[in-house]
Amino acid sequence: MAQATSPPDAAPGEDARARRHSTDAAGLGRVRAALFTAPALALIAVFLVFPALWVLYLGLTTYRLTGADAAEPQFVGLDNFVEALWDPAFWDSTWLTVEFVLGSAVVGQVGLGFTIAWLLRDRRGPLKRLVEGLVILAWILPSAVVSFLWVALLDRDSGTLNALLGIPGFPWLLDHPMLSIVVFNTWRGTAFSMMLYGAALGNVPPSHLESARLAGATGWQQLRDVVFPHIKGHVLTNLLLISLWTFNDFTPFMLTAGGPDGRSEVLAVHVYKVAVQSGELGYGAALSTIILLINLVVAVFYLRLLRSKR
Amino acid sequence: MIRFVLGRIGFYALVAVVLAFFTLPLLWLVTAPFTADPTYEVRVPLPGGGRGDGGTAAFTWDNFRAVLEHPYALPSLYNSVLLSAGTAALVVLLAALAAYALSRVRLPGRDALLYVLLLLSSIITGTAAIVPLFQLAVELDLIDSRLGLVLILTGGLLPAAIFMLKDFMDSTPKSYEESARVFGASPLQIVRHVVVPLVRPGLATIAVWAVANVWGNFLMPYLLLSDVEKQPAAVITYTLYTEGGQANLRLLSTFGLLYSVPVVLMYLFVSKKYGFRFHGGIKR
Amino acid sequence: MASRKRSIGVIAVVAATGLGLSACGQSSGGAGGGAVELTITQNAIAGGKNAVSAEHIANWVIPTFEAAQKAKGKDVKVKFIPSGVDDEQYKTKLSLDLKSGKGADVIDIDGIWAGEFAQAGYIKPLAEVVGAEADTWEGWSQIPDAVQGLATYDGKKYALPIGTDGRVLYFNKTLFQKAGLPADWQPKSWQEILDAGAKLKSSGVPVPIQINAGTAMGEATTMQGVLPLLAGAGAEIQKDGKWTGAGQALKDVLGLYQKIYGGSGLGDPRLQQEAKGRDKSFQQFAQGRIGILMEGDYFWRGVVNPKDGVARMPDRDQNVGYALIPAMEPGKGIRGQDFVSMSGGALRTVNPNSKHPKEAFELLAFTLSADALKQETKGGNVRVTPRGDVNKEILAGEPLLTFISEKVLPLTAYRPPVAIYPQVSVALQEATAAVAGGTPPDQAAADYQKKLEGIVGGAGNIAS
Amino acid sequence: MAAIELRGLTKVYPGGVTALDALDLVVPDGEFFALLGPSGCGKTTLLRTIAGLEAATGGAVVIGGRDVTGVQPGERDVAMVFQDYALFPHMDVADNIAYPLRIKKVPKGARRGKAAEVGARLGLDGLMDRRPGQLSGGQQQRVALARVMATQAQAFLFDEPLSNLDARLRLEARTFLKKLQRELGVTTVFVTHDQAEALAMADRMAVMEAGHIRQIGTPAEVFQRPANTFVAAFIGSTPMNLLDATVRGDTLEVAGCKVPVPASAEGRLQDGERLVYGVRPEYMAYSDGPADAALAGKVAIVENLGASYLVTLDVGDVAVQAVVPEGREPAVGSDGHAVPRRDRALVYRDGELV
Repeated sequence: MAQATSPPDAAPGEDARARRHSTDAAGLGRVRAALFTAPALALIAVFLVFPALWVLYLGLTTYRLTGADAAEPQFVGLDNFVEALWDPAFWDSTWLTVEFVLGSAVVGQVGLGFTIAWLLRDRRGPLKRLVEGLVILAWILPSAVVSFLWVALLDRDSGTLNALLGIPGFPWLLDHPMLSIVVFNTWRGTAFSMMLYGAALGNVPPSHLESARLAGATGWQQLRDVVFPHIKGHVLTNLLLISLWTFNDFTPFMLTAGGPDGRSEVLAVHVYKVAVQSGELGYGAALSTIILLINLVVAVFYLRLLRSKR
Repeated sequence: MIRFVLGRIGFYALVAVVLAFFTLPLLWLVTAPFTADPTYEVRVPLPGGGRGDGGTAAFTWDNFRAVLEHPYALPSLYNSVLLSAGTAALVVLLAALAAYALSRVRLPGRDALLYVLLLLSSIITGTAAIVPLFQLAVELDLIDSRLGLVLILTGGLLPAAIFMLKDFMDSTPKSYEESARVFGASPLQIVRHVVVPLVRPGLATIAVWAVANVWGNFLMPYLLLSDVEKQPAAVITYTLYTEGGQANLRLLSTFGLLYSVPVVLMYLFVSKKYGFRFHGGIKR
Repeated sequence: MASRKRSIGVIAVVAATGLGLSACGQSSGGAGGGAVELTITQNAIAGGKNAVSAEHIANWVIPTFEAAQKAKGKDVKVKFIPSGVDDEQYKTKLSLDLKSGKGADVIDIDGIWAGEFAQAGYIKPLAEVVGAEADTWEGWSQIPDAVQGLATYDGKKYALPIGTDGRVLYFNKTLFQKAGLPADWQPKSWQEILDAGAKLKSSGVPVPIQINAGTAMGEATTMQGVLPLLAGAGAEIQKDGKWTGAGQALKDVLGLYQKIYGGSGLGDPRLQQEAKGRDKSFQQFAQGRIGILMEGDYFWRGVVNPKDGVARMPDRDQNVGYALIPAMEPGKGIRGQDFVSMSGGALRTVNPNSKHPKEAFELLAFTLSADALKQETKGGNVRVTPRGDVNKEILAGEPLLTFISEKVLPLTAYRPPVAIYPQVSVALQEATAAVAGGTPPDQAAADYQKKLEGIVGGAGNIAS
Repeated sequence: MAAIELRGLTKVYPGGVTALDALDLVVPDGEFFALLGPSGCGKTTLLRTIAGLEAATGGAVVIGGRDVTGVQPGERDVAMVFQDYALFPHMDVADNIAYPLRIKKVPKGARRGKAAEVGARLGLDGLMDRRPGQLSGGQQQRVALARVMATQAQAFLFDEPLSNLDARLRLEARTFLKKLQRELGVTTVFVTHDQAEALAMADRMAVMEAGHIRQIGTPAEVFQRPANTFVAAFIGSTPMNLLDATVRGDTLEVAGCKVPVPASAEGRLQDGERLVYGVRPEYMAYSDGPADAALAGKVAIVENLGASYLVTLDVGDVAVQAVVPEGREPAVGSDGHAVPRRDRALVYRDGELV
């Protein structure tokens, strides 16, 4: 009987031909892949990386929009950073931003987005389309319009909310400015999380859920043991993007203008006030750099958290 | 059985709350433009309404007439369409090519690169970047040019678009492309015949996302386009104020409604035609 | 097959948009043979902010000026570049333009920006840009010295003033009558304002006094609040290069804020915190909920104007009274005055980057000629122009503006046109916000002093 | 004409995992050839390397006499059916079938005609304008086959072509596929992890383990004479009895019983040698009463296989299985005797067939 096991002396030498043979699905190969990415990277290099580096540099100067420092900005090294770190207003803004991101992005948008996706996961038909349509509407309407809608909703005297609750004169934006912008931003941004989780849940094999249910798992246990492992990658993408976006979201300015008395002055608004209203572009650039570093820490934290956790 | 009924009740209660939450703020937008003297109060526009305080107001088309007569309002919507369509087309095209290559071919350092670009994009979309971007546009002679604005906006949106699209493509099975490849299709044919149709919902979603972003962007168009005849609706919206900074609610509410209609139509079109999804997992 | 068509369609769309965009990108520029092309910009836009002046430029100034030039044998084309956004954004854009050697040939700026723009080199003395004719302009003789000062920095004229304004106390005569106060009320001290407020309060007026406070109102707090009061306490925010710190004058001002917002019920502290609080104060005044309101003449012209105001009062002329802002006590105001006010005003100048500075100045001077100003203020659009000759004529039927022009302007003061003023202004707003929120005036003043030192570069720049 | 020949084919993944270890294999023209093995054995990698979707690290792939090792997949003149069929969801059935022709720039009319012709042959007429999502699993599979047929390639490669079908359909499809291949006469290599499928369909097959081919042969050869204990254990719907044995003269001592040395090993064993004795349950004669050269023990389990029963005997402390025709199944707990067929019993020394 013929033995077909491989002869041990067959030389497995590197075949040169194999190298120019691309093994990705479409046979792109590295050269073509590089060509595919080149236009995007070129545009990003010119219109994103270059100005971003410029901002980093401006952060080291006293550059101002007007005045003598506009004509001849001084290089001051890390002075702006030191100033920011000693400025209580900066720290107040930072904590408010953390509150804003945790409240509206992580809890609000992720929580509500996932809840809606979960509720509607096996549904079809008009109800699903209606809910999804409204949620997405809140997301795509221009912010100039949306901010007016919310001012009208929360208005002290003639706002819809107070009329419904029967508490005319309740100043939401004054007494609960953070709550207001957190709820607002939840309303505004839930669509992204909802769509992402909707698609992700569609990829969880129903058999896994059924077997968990048969094993007597509670709803929460099903989520944790079956659903979460499947959608972990999506959770990471989602958290990264919405945290980044929320961190840099300027829209709260249009509701509260950072007020009252700076009690809703998140970092993006703080930077606007510094850079545009006061014209301190150097200091504003330094603040932007600090925000970048905070974002970096947040991103690394998410990556660690979701990579390590099984 | 009781549990089932309670579950149903709970489900509909939750859905009702969600619906109310997302509908409530929109009421003003659909009522105020039709009322004679809009305030922040939501009043039902009725012919002959507004005399008592029963939550009604006199119905009128006057606000729409005023917007139509406004010299820049309607042209600005056309400008918005040009800018957002141009940006969305460029973003989708470049991001799709890059995301596909990054998804299918292991280029060194691709993940780190994407994260870095994503972080940098947050700087560029912030207010502190106005000077570098403006100066850059001046140096490249792109001031007052729609093309320049489109390029700058595209640069800011591309990293997130690539990031999202790569995620989408990562979750698309590779066997379709391999199959086409075995049949002899070239990489470009594969992209055209197979990949683009397969990820079309993702492309459409990114396009909508890009349009929505550009549609609402005020600062960059305002700074980079000085010719009012090129300025988009976002800029015009901000001019509907008086000398002392009071909102002209008559114009604002009405223009806000008109300003919202195109994006809503686009969403409806896209969701009907392509489905509106952020993630792969091809339906068979 | 179907998909092929679709992808071709997509490519076609991309190509078309690309072409359209590049075509649009090239359409600017393109000078006609020999014609001088001028551009003029204002923060005004037809159908929006400051629509009347935008329309005046487009429909009268440009055709008339072009025709006049043609008559002189010159081919000049003028283009108006409207804007119409927040002043800060307009300023940002203008700064970026000027910094890059761009921008319209004739530009409008707020008087308060003159110093910082000059320091940055964005604008230059007119004599340098256009030559001697700038100093010999016929209009200068008609413009009061104080108003000329608005356009002057470091002793040099950088622009022509477009106009000025003044701040007064408005009051609701109907409410006053109910409270037993006279229709020709003119308080002589702060105490008299408070007394009137107390009477209004006991007659049931919800908000007896509205003097802007807090950061939400922005510059309106400083200009229609702190600075007129500070002037009444005998201090200017900056004098002879030194800034006013937490001296007695500021403490007095903050003390008045405390008397109004610190629980007396004379003012509504919450209103000061609202993002749109100033709009609301206008609405409430128009609705008869506010008794006394400190505002500029814009309030009369643009807010409660029965014709097209944002908070129309059909009975404005009968129902709205106005009075000079008193010093803290008679004689205690700046320059020993009994009454005080603050003024601002816009400037119009020639862009140093202009390719045709002479023609640009002609256009600039034309817009401020007596004819142009008379034309501009026709049809109910009356304001206080910089020219005495014009004011005499157009203000005749306008009691308030006559009052401003004749009674207020002689008393008034201006803000220092320097780059860090906006930051000082914010510090003042924060001090009033603190007091309205319950902080004792002395504490708020001390906090302000500390902040001021950081802004102006040490205690050495602060008057002790 | 289109034989497939692999010479020293090696595939090492970047991580250092060797998926194929210097394989040699010839599949003659027109043969229906199965690659069988447990998951992870390299069979799919081998198929993909033949297709060109994976680049060989070493060795050569020769198709129809042409060395195609460095050639792009599309130029190898092979066609492949994927496990998930990879039907393009955005094209209708006709377009899917005609896709290979579209690549070859066949005019639209001609390729629709060809698609209709092939579709009709596979019973797909009436479904030509449906989308894949609207088809049943069996229909999808036939579309995938039709698409492959439309290529007129020199060789077909099927990756687990039946695994996405339910059990009943799978049997039908098995027969159908075999018949189709016979009619077309195109060299076909298919991958499966199901030994029954391989036995049923293939002309010849290779059994793979960990990147090596452990045996090549016809299904009968592989079933009757597994070349090693791995193949012996892997092939067969009931696994072969593999029992420790010691040579005692011309008999073997297995679990305390004596059985004759199998015919194939006669004269090749040494007295006292320890070996593995292998016999399939199907090749056992079972009786209730004592028999010569039998493995005797107590009936532990009786399993119904339909027309027969699988009886597990406890012989000493080892379990021995035998297949018993229906009607003769013993009761659990009774004594049983299984007599291996001498011409079918095998002996393995160090895992290899003697």
